[in-house]
Amino acid sequence: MIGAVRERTLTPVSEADLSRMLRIRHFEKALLRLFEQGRLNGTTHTCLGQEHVPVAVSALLRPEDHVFSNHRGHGHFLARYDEPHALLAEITGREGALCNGVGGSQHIYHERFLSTGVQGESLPVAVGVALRHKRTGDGIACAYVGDGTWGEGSVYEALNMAQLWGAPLLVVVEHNRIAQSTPTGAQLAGSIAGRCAGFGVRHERVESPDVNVVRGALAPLVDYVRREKRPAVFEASVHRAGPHSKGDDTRTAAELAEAAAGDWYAHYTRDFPAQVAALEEIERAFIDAAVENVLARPLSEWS
Amino acid sequence: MIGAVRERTLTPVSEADLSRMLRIRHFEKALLRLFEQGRLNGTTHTCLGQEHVPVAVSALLRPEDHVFSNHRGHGHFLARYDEPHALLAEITGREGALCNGVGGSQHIYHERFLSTGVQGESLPVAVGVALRHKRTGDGIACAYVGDGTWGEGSVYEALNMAQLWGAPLLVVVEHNRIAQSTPTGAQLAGSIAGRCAGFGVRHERVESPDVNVVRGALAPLVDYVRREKRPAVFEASVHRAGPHSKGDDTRTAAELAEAAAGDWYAHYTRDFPAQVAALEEIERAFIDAAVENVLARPLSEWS
Amino acid sequence: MRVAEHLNRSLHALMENDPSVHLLGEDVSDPYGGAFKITKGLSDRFGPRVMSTPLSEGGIVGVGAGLALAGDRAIVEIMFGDFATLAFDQLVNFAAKSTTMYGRRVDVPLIVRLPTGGRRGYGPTHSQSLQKHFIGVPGLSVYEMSPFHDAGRLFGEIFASGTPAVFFEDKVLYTKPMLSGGDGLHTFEVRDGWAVIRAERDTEDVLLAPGGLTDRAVAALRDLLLEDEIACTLLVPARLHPLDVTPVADVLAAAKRVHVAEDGTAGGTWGAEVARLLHERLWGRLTAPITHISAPDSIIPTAAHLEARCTVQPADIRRAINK
Amino acid sequence: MRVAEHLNRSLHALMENDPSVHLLGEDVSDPYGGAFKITKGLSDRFGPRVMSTPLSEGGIVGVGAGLALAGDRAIVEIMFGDFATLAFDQLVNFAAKSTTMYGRRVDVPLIVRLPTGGRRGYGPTHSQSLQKHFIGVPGLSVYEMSPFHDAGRLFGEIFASGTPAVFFEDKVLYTKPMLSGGDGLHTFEVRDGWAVIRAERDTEDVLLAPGGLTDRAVAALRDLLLEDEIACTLLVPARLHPLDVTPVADVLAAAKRVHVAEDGTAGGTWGAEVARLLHERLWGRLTAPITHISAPDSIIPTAAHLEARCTVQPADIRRAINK
Ligand SMILES: Cc1ncc(C[n+]2csc(CCOP(=O)(O)OP(=O)(O)O)c2C)c(N)n1
Ligand SMILES: Cc1ncc(C[n+]2csc(CCOP(=O)(O)OP(=O)(O)O)c2C)c(N)n1
Ligand SMILES: [Mg+2]
Ligand SMILES: [Mg+2]
Repeated sequence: MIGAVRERTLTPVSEADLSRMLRIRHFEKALLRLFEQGRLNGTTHTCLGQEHVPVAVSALLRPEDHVFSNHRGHGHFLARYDEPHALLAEITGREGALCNGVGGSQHIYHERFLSTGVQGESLPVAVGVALRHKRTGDGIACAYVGDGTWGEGSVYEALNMAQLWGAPLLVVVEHNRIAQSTPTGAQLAGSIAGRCAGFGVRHERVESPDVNVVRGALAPLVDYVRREKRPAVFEASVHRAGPHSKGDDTRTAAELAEAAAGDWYAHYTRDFPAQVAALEEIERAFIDAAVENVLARPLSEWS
Repeated sequence: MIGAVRERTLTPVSEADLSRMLRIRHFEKALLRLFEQGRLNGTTHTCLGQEHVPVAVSALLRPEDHVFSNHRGHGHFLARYDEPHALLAEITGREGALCNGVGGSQHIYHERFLSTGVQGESLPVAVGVALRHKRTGDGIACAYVGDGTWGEGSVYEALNMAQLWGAPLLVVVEHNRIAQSTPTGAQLAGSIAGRCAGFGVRHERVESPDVNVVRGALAPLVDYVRREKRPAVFEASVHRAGPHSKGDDTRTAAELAEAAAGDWYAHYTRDFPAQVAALEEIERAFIDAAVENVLARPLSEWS
Repeated sequence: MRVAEHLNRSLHALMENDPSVHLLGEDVSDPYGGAFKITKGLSDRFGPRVMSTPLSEGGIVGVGAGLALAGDRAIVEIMFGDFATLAFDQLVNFAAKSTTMYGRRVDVPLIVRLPTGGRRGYGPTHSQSLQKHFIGVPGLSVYEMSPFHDAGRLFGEIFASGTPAVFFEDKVLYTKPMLSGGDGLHTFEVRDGWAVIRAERDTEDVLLAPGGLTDRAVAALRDLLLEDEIACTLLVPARLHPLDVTPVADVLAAAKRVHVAEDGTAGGTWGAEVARLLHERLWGRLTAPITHISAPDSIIPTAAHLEARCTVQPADIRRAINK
Repeated sequence: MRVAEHLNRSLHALMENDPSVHLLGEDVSDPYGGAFKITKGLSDRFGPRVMSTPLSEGGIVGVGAGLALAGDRAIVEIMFGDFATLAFDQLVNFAAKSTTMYGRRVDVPLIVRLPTGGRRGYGPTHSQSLQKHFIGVPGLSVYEMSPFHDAGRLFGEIFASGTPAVFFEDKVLYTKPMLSGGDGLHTFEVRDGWAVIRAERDTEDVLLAPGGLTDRAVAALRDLLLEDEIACTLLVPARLHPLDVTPVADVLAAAKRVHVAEDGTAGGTWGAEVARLLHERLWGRLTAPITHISAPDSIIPTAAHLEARCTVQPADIRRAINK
């Protein structure tokens, strides 16, 4: 599919979007580096390869909307709130942390963003939040989940209630073809599209590394959720370009190559090498400085 | 739809089937009567209006198959095991009870029949049992559930695993349009057929009070489950002709009339009045005698 | 007034006075009004603020937590407390944790009502008293309905605390009258979340028991007094956990023998936690280790004659105290 | 040998010797071999008897129970013990109850393995020690891995009992060596499901603690002996519930002060249940109420400096015993 000479396949990207995608990427890469250096404690799940999805999503959300995030949530957060210092402080337990270092990577509550580490648990909660939005205005609840999370029964209890009660709930599925080490084919029978149909819930799927294409496909769905006050599921096909958490990647070389090839970053560096290079320089430096800044801070306090 | 003069719509019924349907019916009616008379303790859920489904199902099962039943399980049991005395002894806590009176109406384990009162809980268990059958022979697991039980997440966890792993699991849905007091439209978004499709699970639906039609629709499905070692869902559209448990029916007169009209019993008495009358006499007397016999027994013992 | 009616009226008043209160559960809408009729009249009166739900115990507790997080107040009825097991994750890992795990206080005004207990012949999966399994979850309170306590006040107290709570309601208690004043033999005094039931001051025997045991505990007290000439004070806390015994410190200070009764099965009981608190507090003053009265370590059978053996009876309480 | 390796070898031997044993859990297959690598090599060796599952904690425990009911033996790994909350219904209302609620004994040879505990910076939903919530379920045993006990023997004992069990495995313990003999200061003796760790016979201080606390309990014992001149015997039971103290009756008979340590949070603890048993048994012989050492009543924060405050440290144990 990819020849030696190749047409540009991506649409032109705005500087804001590309910067943010690169900022998230370098944030994540910095984390993996810190882990390798033994300077970080606990665990983390980076969103390498998936950064464009939350960047596409966030532009369509309003400040009053609630976002529910999961274990792989740094991109979800940074795409919505440009506060990498605060997030890094949270992950490293430093002053200025979003949640005083208590929640860490997986448990963040900041303004209208909430994440937790138990897969599927947040969907019924998001239904409840969406029901309040329905009553009080035009807000919506947006919940990110992975493909593997569709194994959890709570997902279906939530879809059923959301559809029955007309909850303005947008579920964003980052379908990265794998759950930890288990390929989707081994953990998900049928399809996400089919499951949504079974509950009468509108579903769209997009398969593109292009942030504009993803956003373009999502926009009418967000509109539908907001105006019709109905749930919808948006499935973005993506590639997990990094390990599940840190260094626990047991995929074969071929699988890794496929994931690397599908990474939006590979596409953008090929189609817009100069733009990527210029912005990447800035973002790398910015994140490096943020790391230095945050790691020099005193430990967070919590009472 | 039902005129004054009306063609026969049912196929001829075997004496064995009709007897069993009537035996179950009179068993259930006897229970409600005993409750009214204050001679029964606790609660019960009768299968009035749904008797033909387990009678249709049971003829297709083999002794080695496992049946998982639910709260509304007397018909499931009696269609498979012609032991009304033992069941009644269980429900009334008398000598000769299936489970010494410990389990009661909702918790029965007898040979390869197991029921429990927590909706949806038995489906994953049935998957486990089916997986053993798959390994050891041609047995299958057959699990009865109601339409309302499709609200429980466990149903989807089970469907997913059953399909992924090729478990010979037959799910029989007695779709009686209601869950306790809640009409299906208020508790189930989309459809059961659609949900099964979403998991890649084969599904058939039958809408008939005719035991032969129900059995005929099910037979190829049982064959599929047994031979292909795959799960399947069989949905029988039925009418709950009685209350949810005892006297807790808040349906409107029109709804009750609709349920009564859909009852297989109404159809069979209309199409085969003489046959029904003759057999009914026998079954009523048989059950009456069983009631007298069992209620005269000493209380069950359990250590 | 029967406890069921009192609960029903309390819910009516709560929803009337606070439009942010929402109630959800299986079959809670009119005309059915819930399996135990506690929610009768609410949906007719408050419309969409009362929602009959699908069979999804985990899901509806999650929805309740979501409403609570977003600024509402939520009451979730789980038809039988036995099925709270299906919502254990939402309660333990979401609702309770959210109050503190984000590094600051987050209010989750959520009450999960749990009709509970045996003695009605409903069988092993519909008769349990699972209170003990909810004790000691950081950020979760455990309450139990009693005939002495105004349910509306308790609901108000829980919502005001911002801490989610499970609220156990004994199913037989529903059919009993609310109690106040006394019964001729004993006086009933309510103070700061406790009811004190006694025939005289400063008894050497003190019995602690949750509200669901009131009928049997008072019957035992009567027999003890009239037949065995033992005066025993009964203490009934509305909140089982965290347990604050300071309001009844005077009663406990006089005790020589303390007994704890509960409907749960033996092993890992609420009483063990009460004893942990009280052995420390009363060390050197008690003449015997704290007595534990509970159901045996057994499932609860269906048949009445078997069930009676596996549920706490007045005679069990009397015998334990009399020993 | 490290505990992780010992567990892994025990599973290999178990599956080798008993073809009815099946193992399932998320990501348990090779080459991944489970989040904590305890199941490495099993799927390569035993093929379809080892199954990587979807994310369905409730479901897979149900499948395990189904296999067990039908004649197999099943081991289910839940990736983090915190998620056992999602299987609470299957454990409490199905697997445990099925052993007795049908009026006769029904075997359910099922082991649910639960990697557990904090001190690894995984945060509030991945660090809990939920043992206490599983204590006192009729028909359910609670075990905890220790460096003294042969896991294979315990698995065999559970299967032979026919009673389903939750098997807690401290995640930090995985990285520690199996222990036997002694450490120069203390001797390690294993008898009938207990380990007895002591420097001398008949100590007045006795500490009970589950296996996951071994590292910290032994460190505390050392400091107590060397710095504070207090000899304390440590008792580590493999089965936390039901707890049978007869094999260590001699050690307890000598005690004047008993302490119980555990990783769970304060309130409704396993220790409260142990104290209930022991206060009765040792009444009049103890000079102080039984001491309880546990994590505080708090979620477990992520940042190391905060987490340390909310997990039990050797100094906490030493301080409590020294008081
Ligand atoms: C209830 C629950 N079960 C298991 C886990 C452990 N776990 C964390 S992420 C993960 C895989 C999730 O896969 P997916 O939903 O596809 O998200 P991805 O990691 O691919 O982004 C697992 C098993 C968890 N956090 N919560
Ligand atoms: C987990 C669980 N939730 C709630 C109940 C209480 N309950 C018993 S039957 C029932 C309705 C079930 O509806 P459906 O599945 O349609 O079966 P039907 O009663 O119509 O046969 C309810 C809510 C239960 N037994 N288990
Ligand atoms: Mg994935
Ligand atoms: Mg129904």
